[in-house]
Amino acid sequence: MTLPEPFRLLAYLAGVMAFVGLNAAYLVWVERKGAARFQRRPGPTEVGPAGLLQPLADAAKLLSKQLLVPPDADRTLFRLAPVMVMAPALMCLATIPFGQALGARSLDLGLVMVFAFGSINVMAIMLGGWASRNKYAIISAARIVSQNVAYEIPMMLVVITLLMVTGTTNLQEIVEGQAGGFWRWNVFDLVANPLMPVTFVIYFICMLAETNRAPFDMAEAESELVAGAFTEYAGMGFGVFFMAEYANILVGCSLGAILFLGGWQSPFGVFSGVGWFLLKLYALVFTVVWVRWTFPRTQFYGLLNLSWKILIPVSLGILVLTSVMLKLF
Amino acid sequence: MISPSAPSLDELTAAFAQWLAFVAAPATVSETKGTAPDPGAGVGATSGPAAPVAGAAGEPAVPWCRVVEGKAKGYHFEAQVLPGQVVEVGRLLFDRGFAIDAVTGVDWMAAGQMELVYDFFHPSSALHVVVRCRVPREGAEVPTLSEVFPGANWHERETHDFFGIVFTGHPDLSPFLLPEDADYHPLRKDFAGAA
Amino acid sequence: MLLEKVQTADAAAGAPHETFVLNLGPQHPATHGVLRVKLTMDGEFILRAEPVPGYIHRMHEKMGENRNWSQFLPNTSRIDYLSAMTYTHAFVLLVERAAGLEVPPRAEYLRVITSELNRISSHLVWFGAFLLDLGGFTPLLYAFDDREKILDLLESVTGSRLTYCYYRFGGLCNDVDEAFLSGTRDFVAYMRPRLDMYRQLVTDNIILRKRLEGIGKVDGEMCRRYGATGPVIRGAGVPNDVRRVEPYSIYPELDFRVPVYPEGDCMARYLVRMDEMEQSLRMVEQAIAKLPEGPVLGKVPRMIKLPAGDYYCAVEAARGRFAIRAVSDGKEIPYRLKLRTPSFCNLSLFEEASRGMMLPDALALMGSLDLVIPDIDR
Amino acid sequence: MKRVFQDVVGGFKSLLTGMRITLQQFFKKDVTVRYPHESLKMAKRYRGHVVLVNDPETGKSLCVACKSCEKACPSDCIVVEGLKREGEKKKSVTDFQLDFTRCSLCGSCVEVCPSDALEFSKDYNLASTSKEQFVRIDLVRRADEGKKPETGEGQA
Repeated sequence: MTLPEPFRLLAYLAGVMAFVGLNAAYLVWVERKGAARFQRRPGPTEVGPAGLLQPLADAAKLLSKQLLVPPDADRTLFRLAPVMVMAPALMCLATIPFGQALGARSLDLGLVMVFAFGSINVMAIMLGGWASRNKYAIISAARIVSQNVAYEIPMMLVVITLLMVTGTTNLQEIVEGQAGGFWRWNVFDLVANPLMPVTFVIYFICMLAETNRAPFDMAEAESELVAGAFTEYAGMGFGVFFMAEYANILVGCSLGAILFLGGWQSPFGVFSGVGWFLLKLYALVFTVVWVRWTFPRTQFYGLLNLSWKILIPVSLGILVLTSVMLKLF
Repeated sequence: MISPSAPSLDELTAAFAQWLAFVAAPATVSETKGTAPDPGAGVGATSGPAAPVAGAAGEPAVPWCRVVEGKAKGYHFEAQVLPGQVVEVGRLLFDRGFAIDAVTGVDWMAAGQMELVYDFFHPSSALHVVVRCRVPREGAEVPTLSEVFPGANWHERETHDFFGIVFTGHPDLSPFLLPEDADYHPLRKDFAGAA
Repeated sequence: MLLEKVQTADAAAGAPHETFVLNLGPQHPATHGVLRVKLTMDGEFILRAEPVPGYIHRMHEKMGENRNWSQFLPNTSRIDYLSAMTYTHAFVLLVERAAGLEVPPRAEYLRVITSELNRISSHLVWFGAFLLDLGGFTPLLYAFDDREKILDLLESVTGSRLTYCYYRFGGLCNDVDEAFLSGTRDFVAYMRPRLDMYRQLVTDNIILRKRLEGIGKVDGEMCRRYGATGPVIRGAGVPNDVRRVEPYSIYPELDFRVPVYPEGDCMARYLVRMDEMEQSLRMVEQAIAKLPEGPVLGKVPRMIKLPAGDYYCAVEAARGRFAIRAVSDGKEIPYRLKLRTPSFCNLSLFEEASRGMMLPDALALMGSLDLVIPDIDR
Repeated sequence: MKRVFQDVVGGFKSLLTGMRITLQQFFKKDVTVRYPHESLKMAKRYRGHVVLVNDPETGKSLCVACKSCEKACPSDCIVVEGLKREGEKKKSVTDFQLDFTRCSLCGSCVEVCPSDALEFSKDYNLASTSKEQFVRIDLVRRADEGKKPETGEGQA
């Protein structure tokens, strides 16, 4: 089945948007249920069976609320920020291959594009915080910028390490390179780099930091900054930020699954398909939720120290090690 | 730095006696007679009557101190000083490792006096010292202890709130527990609440 | 100090220097109640923190001057609602000592059992809330699960879950039954592995350690100047515990350790409280094993009158030294009641201790002081 | 350098331990009670608001209007009126008003009652949209209407 190119793209875009919307809504449910289970509570139960309609009820509530703009805020930027935080996540997902032939666009520079758009997310949160003219929001905006500067670097170093192994930035090809059983996945590619599992852990930590997830949720530290950059947002303005958080987790976890866990490849070499990709994706998402409900928040300079003093040297070392290994073998 | 180890009651009594002798030196001896609970000397170890209650005071107070016997009281040593000597006594106790426990007032309306009660405890012993001082009820003024014990700052603000006693030299006597525009002092005995 | 480094670097770079005022509270997630802290900040550094309490001031002291001695009893559990038992204990102790009332031994043992259970429940709330300040949500729910078991036990005896008002002058208002004693024994057995679980989940956690170690230093000298007591002073290396230095009730007969950590940082205060829960369990265990039979209420006159004079009585509440100073003029209502509450004094050192700290660290410091706002405001 | 390495490895291990513990909890049973659907038994000694008790034989109130409770109440929320009827030895209560908006549920009144005419109800979810309903609760009428104090399941 081949549609003419423009229609194909439109169809995929609609698909991606639906996927993101549905996922963002239901990841909220997953998070709530997950948190509840970790804390031995039932979680949402009242709206629909097992509280499955809770995201809809939440959306209805948020939509029915007035969109307030603080009188001193920069109105344009204040309104623009929620849009800017959501759009890049959608863009990134357009290049993610879900299956062998299931992706909106297979770009040769797919990986580069994902990171290019991924950084806009931070800009948007910073703008939202800055435009609010709220002291808590401004502190939060300042925090998120320095946090992201610190974590982009080890993330990029890790990704470069990976690129040296795969030799391509096309996500489709990266996955295809990992075909034939779990020992072929990049995370277990100990020949190219004996520290590959560590690389994956560094990627995961950076991903948590980039998406502002606990224990690195400095921007939204609710016990310190009330709601951080989102303090002044009401109704769906807040709702969009909230959904974008999950959309970004989705992007981060998809990328993790593709780069390290072999994307749609089955662990046994046979029956590969989109199901495996989703399984890996949601396993990573579950881990993100699990981490959030287990740990306290890091201190801000502890976070920067972790990045500058540990993650960057380690990932640099891994980079060097990989290049040596690749040259030798 | 760990606080100085606790003085014994005897050492404390001796320190106070020395201080009292120093303070009382300029005053005429005859005036001291009769007003201190243990006549003759400022210091004694009596388990005698409780501290003067309403109506008992009236004459110019003269500093005295004594060891308190009996478990009922809950403190072991008490001293009555003049308002101007509060800071000195505070420093004397500070040097011996005491910690500030509380500062509060008692309104002896019938006697037309306000009593200030300073509680000190020792962090590493059971020793508890009470220092009292009486001032006229109207226009009550006492120097602040907050330069010796910074913790007295809040207690004094609270006491100012509740009794209207002015602590001279205090950095900030604005209402603390009461609303910021409060101009009443609820623990004065003539205060009738809104209810 | 970090702040000085930053300021020197700013000055060297000729950067414009600005400070701003941040109102933390009166409604803020980290103040656990209605406390306002006026912060003067330089970036994320605190130059000056000025707590503004009083939002829930109820004037308990004036109430005390308007009702007789026994009518003030219910008030005592409402000052610090998390450690109601110990506060009531201070008040009944004061009156019993002053009026020379006899307390039957069984009542004394039950007082210690309930007080120590109450202390554990109070520390559990602190534990949960403190972790919440640090951004860890889940331990709060675990702690509340355990606390619920204590509240059930205490409710079965006192009829109330928070404002117990269980002690009376000369004893207790009613005796406990076998179900309470066996329930308490079960709880002690249940709680020990839970404390071990908290150690693994929270205390050993590297993130927590990095956040608390070396943060919010308070030394014994500072505690003394401000009159800070309880876990704050014990976390600064001074073994000050009223149960040990001025023993009351049957505490001298029990074998317990006063946990002391010399570091004076948030971690030390944290560890003191965690150890205290263990010690309280031990005390409960011993007191139940030794619990004598007999009445729980001694002979008490119908209307209590204290001889004229002033009385002072301190106990070790969950937050530190709680003391009542009562002045009696011989009538049936107190002439003056002064409540010396531990949170009040513990918070007063915040201004000095938080100078130059970063905001999240200052909140960790505030959490480690374990404030109960009604206890400050009274 | 070695210390940093130990810190990182030990720290990572502590994180994994934490995650193991929360995962163990993940598979355990809930501990919450789903309140509107199910509710807890009230403890036997639960202190609700007070109610007057009628003598089960005569059906008359046990209260002798001695006003002990009125005097003992720290919050002044009880008003009792009584009357000595012809041919009766004791006074009997005619009016017993409880101002529940002021009551602090301390239980002093029950404790002080010489004729055991007061007891705690097991009501815990009293709610209303107006305050008036609780300002004057007429306990005599309540007792006479045979409205037994809602005993809750816990009362054995």
